[in-house]
Amino acid sequence: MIKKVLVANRGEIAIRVMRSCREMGIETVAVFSEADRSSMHVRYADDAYYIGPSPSSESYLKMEKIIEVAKKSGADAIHPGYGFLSENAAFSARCQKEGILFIGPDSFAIETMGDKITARKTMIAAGVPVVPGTTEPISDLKKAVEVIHGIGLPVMIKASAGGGGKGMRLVKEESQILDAVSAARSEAKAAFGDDAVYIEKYINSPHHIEFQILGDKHGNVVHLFERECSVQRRHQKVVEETPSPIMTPEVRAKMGEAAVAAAKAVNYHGAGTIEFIVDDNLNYYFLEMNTRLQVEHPITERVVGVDLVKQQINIANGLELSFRQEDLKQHGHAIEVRIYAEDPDNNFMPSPGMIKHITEPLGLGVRHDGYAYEGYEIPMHYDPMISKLIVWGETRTEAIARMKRALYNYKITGVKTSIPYLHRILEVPAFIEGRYNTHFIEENQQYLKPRKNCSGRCEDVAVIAAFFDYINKLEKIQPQAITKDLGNNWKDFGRKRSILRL
Amino acid sequence: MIKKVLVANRGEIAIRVMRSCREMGIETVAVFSEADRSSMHVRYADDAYYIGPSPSSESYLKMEKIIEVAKKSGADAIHPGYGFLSENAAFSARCQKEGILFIGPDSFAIETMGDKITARKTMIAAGVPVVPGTTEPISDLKKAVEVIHGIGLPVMIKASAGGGGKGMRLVKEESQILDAVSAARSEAKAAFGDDAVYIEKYINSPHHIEFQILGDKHGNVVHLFERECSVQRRHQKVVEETPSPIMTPEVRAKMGEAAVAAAKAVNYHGAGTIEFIVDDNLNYYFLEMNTRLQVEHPITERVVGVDLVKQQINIANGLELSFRQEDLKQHGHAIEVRIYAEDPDNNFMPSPGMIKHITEPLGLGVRHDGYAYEGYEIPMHYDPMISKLIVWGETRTEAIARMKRALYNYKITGVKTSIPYLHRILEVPAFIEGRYNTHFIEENQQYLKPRKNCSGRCEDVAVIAAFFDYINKLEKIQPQAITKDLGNNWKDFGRKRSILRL
Amino acid sequence: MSYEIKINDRLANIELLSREDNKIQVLLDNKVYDLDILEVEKGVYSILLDNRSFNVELVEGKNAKTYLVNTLYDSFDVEIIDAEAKYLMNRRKDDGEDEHIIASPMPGKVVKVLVKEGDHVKAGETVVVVSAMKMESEYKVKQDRVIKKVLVKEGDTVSGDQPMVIIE
Amino acid sequence: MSYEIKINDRLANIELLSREDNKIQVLLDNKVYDLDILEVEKGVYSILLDNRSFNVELVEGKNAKTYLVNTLYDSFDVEIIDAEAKYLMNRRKDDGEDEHIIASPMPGKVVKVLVKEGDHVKAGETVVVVSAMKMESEYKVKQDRVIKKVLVKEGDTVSGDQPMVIIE
Repeated sequence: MIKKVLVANRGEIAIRVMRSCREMGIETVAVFSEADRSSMHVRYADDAYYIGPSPSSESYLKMEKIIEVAKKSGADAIHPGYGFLSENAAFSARCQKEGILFIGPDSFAIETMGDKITARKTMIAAGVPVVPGTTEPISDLKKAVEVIHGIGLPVMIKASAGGGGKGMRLVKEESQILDAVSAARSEAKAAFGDDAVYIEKYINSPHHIEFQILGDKHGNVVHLFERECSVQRRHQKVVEETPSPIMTPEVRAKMGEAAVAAAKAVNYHGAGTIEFIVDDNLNYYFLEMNTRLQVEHPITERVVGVDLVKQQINIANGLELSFRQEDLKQHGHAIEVRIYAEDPDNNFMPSPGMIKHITEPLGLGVRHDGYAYEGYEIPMHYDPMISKLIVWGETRTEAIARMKRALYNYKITGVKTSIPYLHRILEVPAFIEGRYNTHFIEENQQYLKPRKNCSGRCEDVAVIAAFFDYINKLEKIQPQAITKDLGNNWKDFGRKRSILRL
Repeated sequence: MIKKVLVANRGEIAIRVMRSCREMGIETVAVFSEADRSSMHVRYADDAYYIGPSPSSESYLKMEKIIEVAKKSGADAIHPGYGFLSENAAFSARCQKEGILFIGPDSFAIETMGDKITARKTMIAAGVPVVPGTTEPISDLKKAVEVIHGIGLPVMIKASAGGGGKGMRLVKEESQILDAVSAARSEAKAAFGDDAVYIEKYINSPHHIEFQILGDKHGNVVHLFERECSVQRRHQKVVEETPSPIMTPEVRAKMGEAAVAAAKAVNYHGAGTIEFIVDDNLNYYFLEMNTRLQVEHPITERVVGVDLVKQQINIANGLELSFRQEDLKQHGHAIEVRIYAEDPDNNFMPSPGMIKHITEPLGLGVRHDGYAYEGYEIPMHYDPMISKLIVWGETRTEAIARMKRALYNYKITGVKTSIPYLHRILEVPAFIEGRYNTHFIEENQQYLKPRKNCSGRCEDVAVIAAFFDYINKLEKIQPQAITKDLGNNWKDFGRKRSILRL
Repeated sequence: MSYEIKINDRLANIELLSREDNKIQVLLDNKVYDLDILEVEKGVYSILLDNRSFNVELVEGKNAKTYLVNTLYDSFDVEIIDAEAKYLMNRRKDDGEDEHIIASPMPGKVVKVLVKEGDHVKAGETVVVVSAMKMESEYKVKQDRVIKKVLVKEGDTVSGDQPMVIIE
Repeated sequence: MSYEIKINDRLANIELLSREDNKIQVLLDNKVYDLDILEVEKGVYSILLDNRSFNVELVEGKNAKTYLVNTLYDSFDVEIIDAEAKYLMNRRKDDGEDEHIIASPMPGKVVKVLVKEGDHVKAGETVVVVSAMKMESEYKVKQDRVIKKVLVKEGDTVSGDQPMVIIE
């Protein structure tokens, strides 16, 4: 059984893993780069080892160094978290070779699922639906029309040699087929000198829905239901929830079975996620598998009532899953938002810097997974995520209200954060009604712009607070300051200036 | 419908109530005493009104003033929290008279349950078991023996006029009955000039188990299962959990029915708690009813998945309960500990003062209800409770491990707290095994004494840290300080001293 | 005496009329306010105004006279305009030197420097690329310019508001 | 130079041997320690010693030389003994005045004063009752004593360590 775990990660996920280790009586080893000496994971762990300069390529991605620390510290297992080495097949294999348990799948599963084409073929073989389309280029008009009829409208025609939108045509109606294929081919010919095209089912309003799975080393695999992750900005998830507002029990059961089949196809053991693209009619297609813990795993933990990190450790230990599919149920509704150090009102510019003051939201139904503390300097070298806020409610409506309440008293000063932006998302009608897909952010720009919530009086209060703080500062330096006229006394002013700048 | 709630309380419960109000879109009004201007509830509320000097008799207990503020602020309802005016029948009646909704039961229910003898009679009439015993004094030996046989052994014989243990006899065996009654009577006669005695069932190893109930204004009452509150110090609950480790489904169902019957007997509406005394054989007897929210209500919220404050508000609004008894289930296990500002290693001496630094425990399964913040001065006028830590786990074992993990990284400096003591409770074998009753603290003193966990090296680290901080302070004042010999340079030393004391 | 305070684009005039413990009276643009104001945490004020409760967080800016002020949902840039600030504002207007500097608004690492001293660059051309938190930001010139001085090189770490390139 | 440090009942001798950024070497009672020590929050140190991670919180006591030091589960009273402290310690031993003062170890409100100047009190008798946080604490004399001076009256608010009664 595992007695000591090296966590090959940083930030909130390193701490989240260490918390479960502590509950299991397992010792933890932190590794840290130059920028992370003061990071919370170093403070939280039992042991801490320096592994290199700040860029992750010289520290958190250095397999050699991490294996060395594992051996030196006596760690018998490595948890990779997410990102960094978590989906690195070579690292999984290397750990196995060195006799260190890798808390995650074996290199075969990582490799198979890591390559899009191999994964697609494996899924087709396992009977898991994939987005319908051609796998070989088509140069013949008649063949193309046949294929389109086979897939069914709408379809997207793409130049085989293509890129940059050239030779791409969306076909929605029967009558457009011939013209579209011809136009795409001639455009492709002109642009790339090759008129071969691919044809793929076009998903009109795509939803990103993923299934959490757990598999042990004895061939048992269960799913822990879905997560709805369609609120995305630049392919980055911003808000996740479970259950999905568009899911039905029947489709859930079928998708869950598909997810289990997908995992079984690669003899998967550990925690993993099957991502699907889903259309408005709840047709679902395999997108990819993430062979690791996801950022958004806590919403599943909350609604299903299972600690996924503990399950990962139990699985690595060779234990059988302690529950069967029929033991698992969803209770209530959970939502997660990701708090980033960025300026949502200035093109989401990253905002590294020092946390001056932090008030964390607490109370009923609120989980907060973070790693920042007052006085902590968020380094510029890594992901700008500061923390995740997860709420639970009896119903989706209650969960949204609770999230708004939690954001209301979550205060971070010193760096700009996405908190106001997240608040605006929660007030978009399409979100409230649960009618949204991956175009959500794009389609709701008018609701997501910065607003002035503060009335004239509230602005006055801001002025008065700054004024009061300023005169108090003067007072401290020079008790009579506020009664003096600074403007006409330059000598005095010069002296004060130098003191204020201390 | 309620639009604005005045919360006639302070501390964590005021904030907890305001959080639910915020989720419901209801505005909140805080009231505060002189000592509480900087208290978090004042900062959290939409409105805040000063109501008087620090002693609660001159502020939080002043009905007149609170009613006046409710009217001035336009609040249409008052939530009393727990303590203060929460079980004051006159206040409930007064609110009704003034046309302000009292979020709690009517004065009849408070009054009936507030008087022990009336409550006992009402319960007997409603068929709720009470501790068997005589209600009238007995002066006749034969009658006494009859009564004892009726109640069944063991019994406690108490002098009717008694007090201070005089005339008290515990009878455990049949053969002792005659002697014990005679002895008690003659002792009572000698001490008080009256040989009449009461006879009461003696509960050998009493468990304190209470049931949460909710009743609406339409006569519907449900229970939300039990809370085990036997870990008590000087009749103060210290640790609470649900489900109770000694409960069976059958007894739970029967006790739940009794709790509902108790509430119905006084036409109860609102949230309330029926406290039972339970023996090792799971015989249970009505002890009293608390006609308000309890400190330990969050463990029920977590395991049953219901926001009790929202239910209170809905009930006050005249809504019917949205669930029936059969809709309610217990999921997993929850434990609450109360963090007090007190010194457990020095006879639990209260420790008011300023919070210098606070690190709150976060993550999976942890709820934290508090009101303190860095720089906050805990006033000496009120209850020393700083916060409540509530954890949930799939199993009792996981919940205990999680609570230990949460306490491990819950740090408060500036005041002494009960955190180390709570940690020790969680490691007592009887607690771990779930075999405990209200004698728990008393019987496990040997496990609860302060221990030294820090090895020699850890003590050395403490020395080095203090040393390092000190030389850094010197350094700041006088860059060459650490290289100088202070001991022989008195002039220099005097200067430094005066600066250090700045 | 009264102070001028700049909040976003508004210039407000404010004067302290009286003060007793945490109760103050101020005159703000001809309106009289009576407030109960208390610093509850470092830089965090609890303000009661007509029994409404406000929480205001202040983060000091570049110097003691500039603040970022956070209210419930809004952030304001606030500057106390005293004689010194006025003097600097006037000077800035005169020589307009600020416009000639390309500075990094955030801390980061210089990934690419695409120009050298004396280069002629066209409007919209990128001169420096800075990376922070896995995101790269490009700094461009708005008009045709000549590069006067390059103050950073590739691999340099820059802090917020640090000048990187001076243009003519 | 080396310092003497009192931790609970132990008197330790400590000297800084070298220091480079947050790496220090100290000599503590003839043991050499190499540590990585960093103040991560005000008064909170992160210490790495042989790759073990320690978090130590310091709360300054009555003066800059006394600390309450919290490690994982333990609290220590630590005092830096320099020349001044030694001098005071010696003086204290000489006149022993501290033992003649009954002080309140916590802030609170004086509920009852049961003695007046000149009273003769018996061992175990209560002289003052202080209330804080709904709990009353009684302050008693350990031996037969004469009350020299009463410094508080009923209703007074006292701070921690404030002398209340002086006895002979």
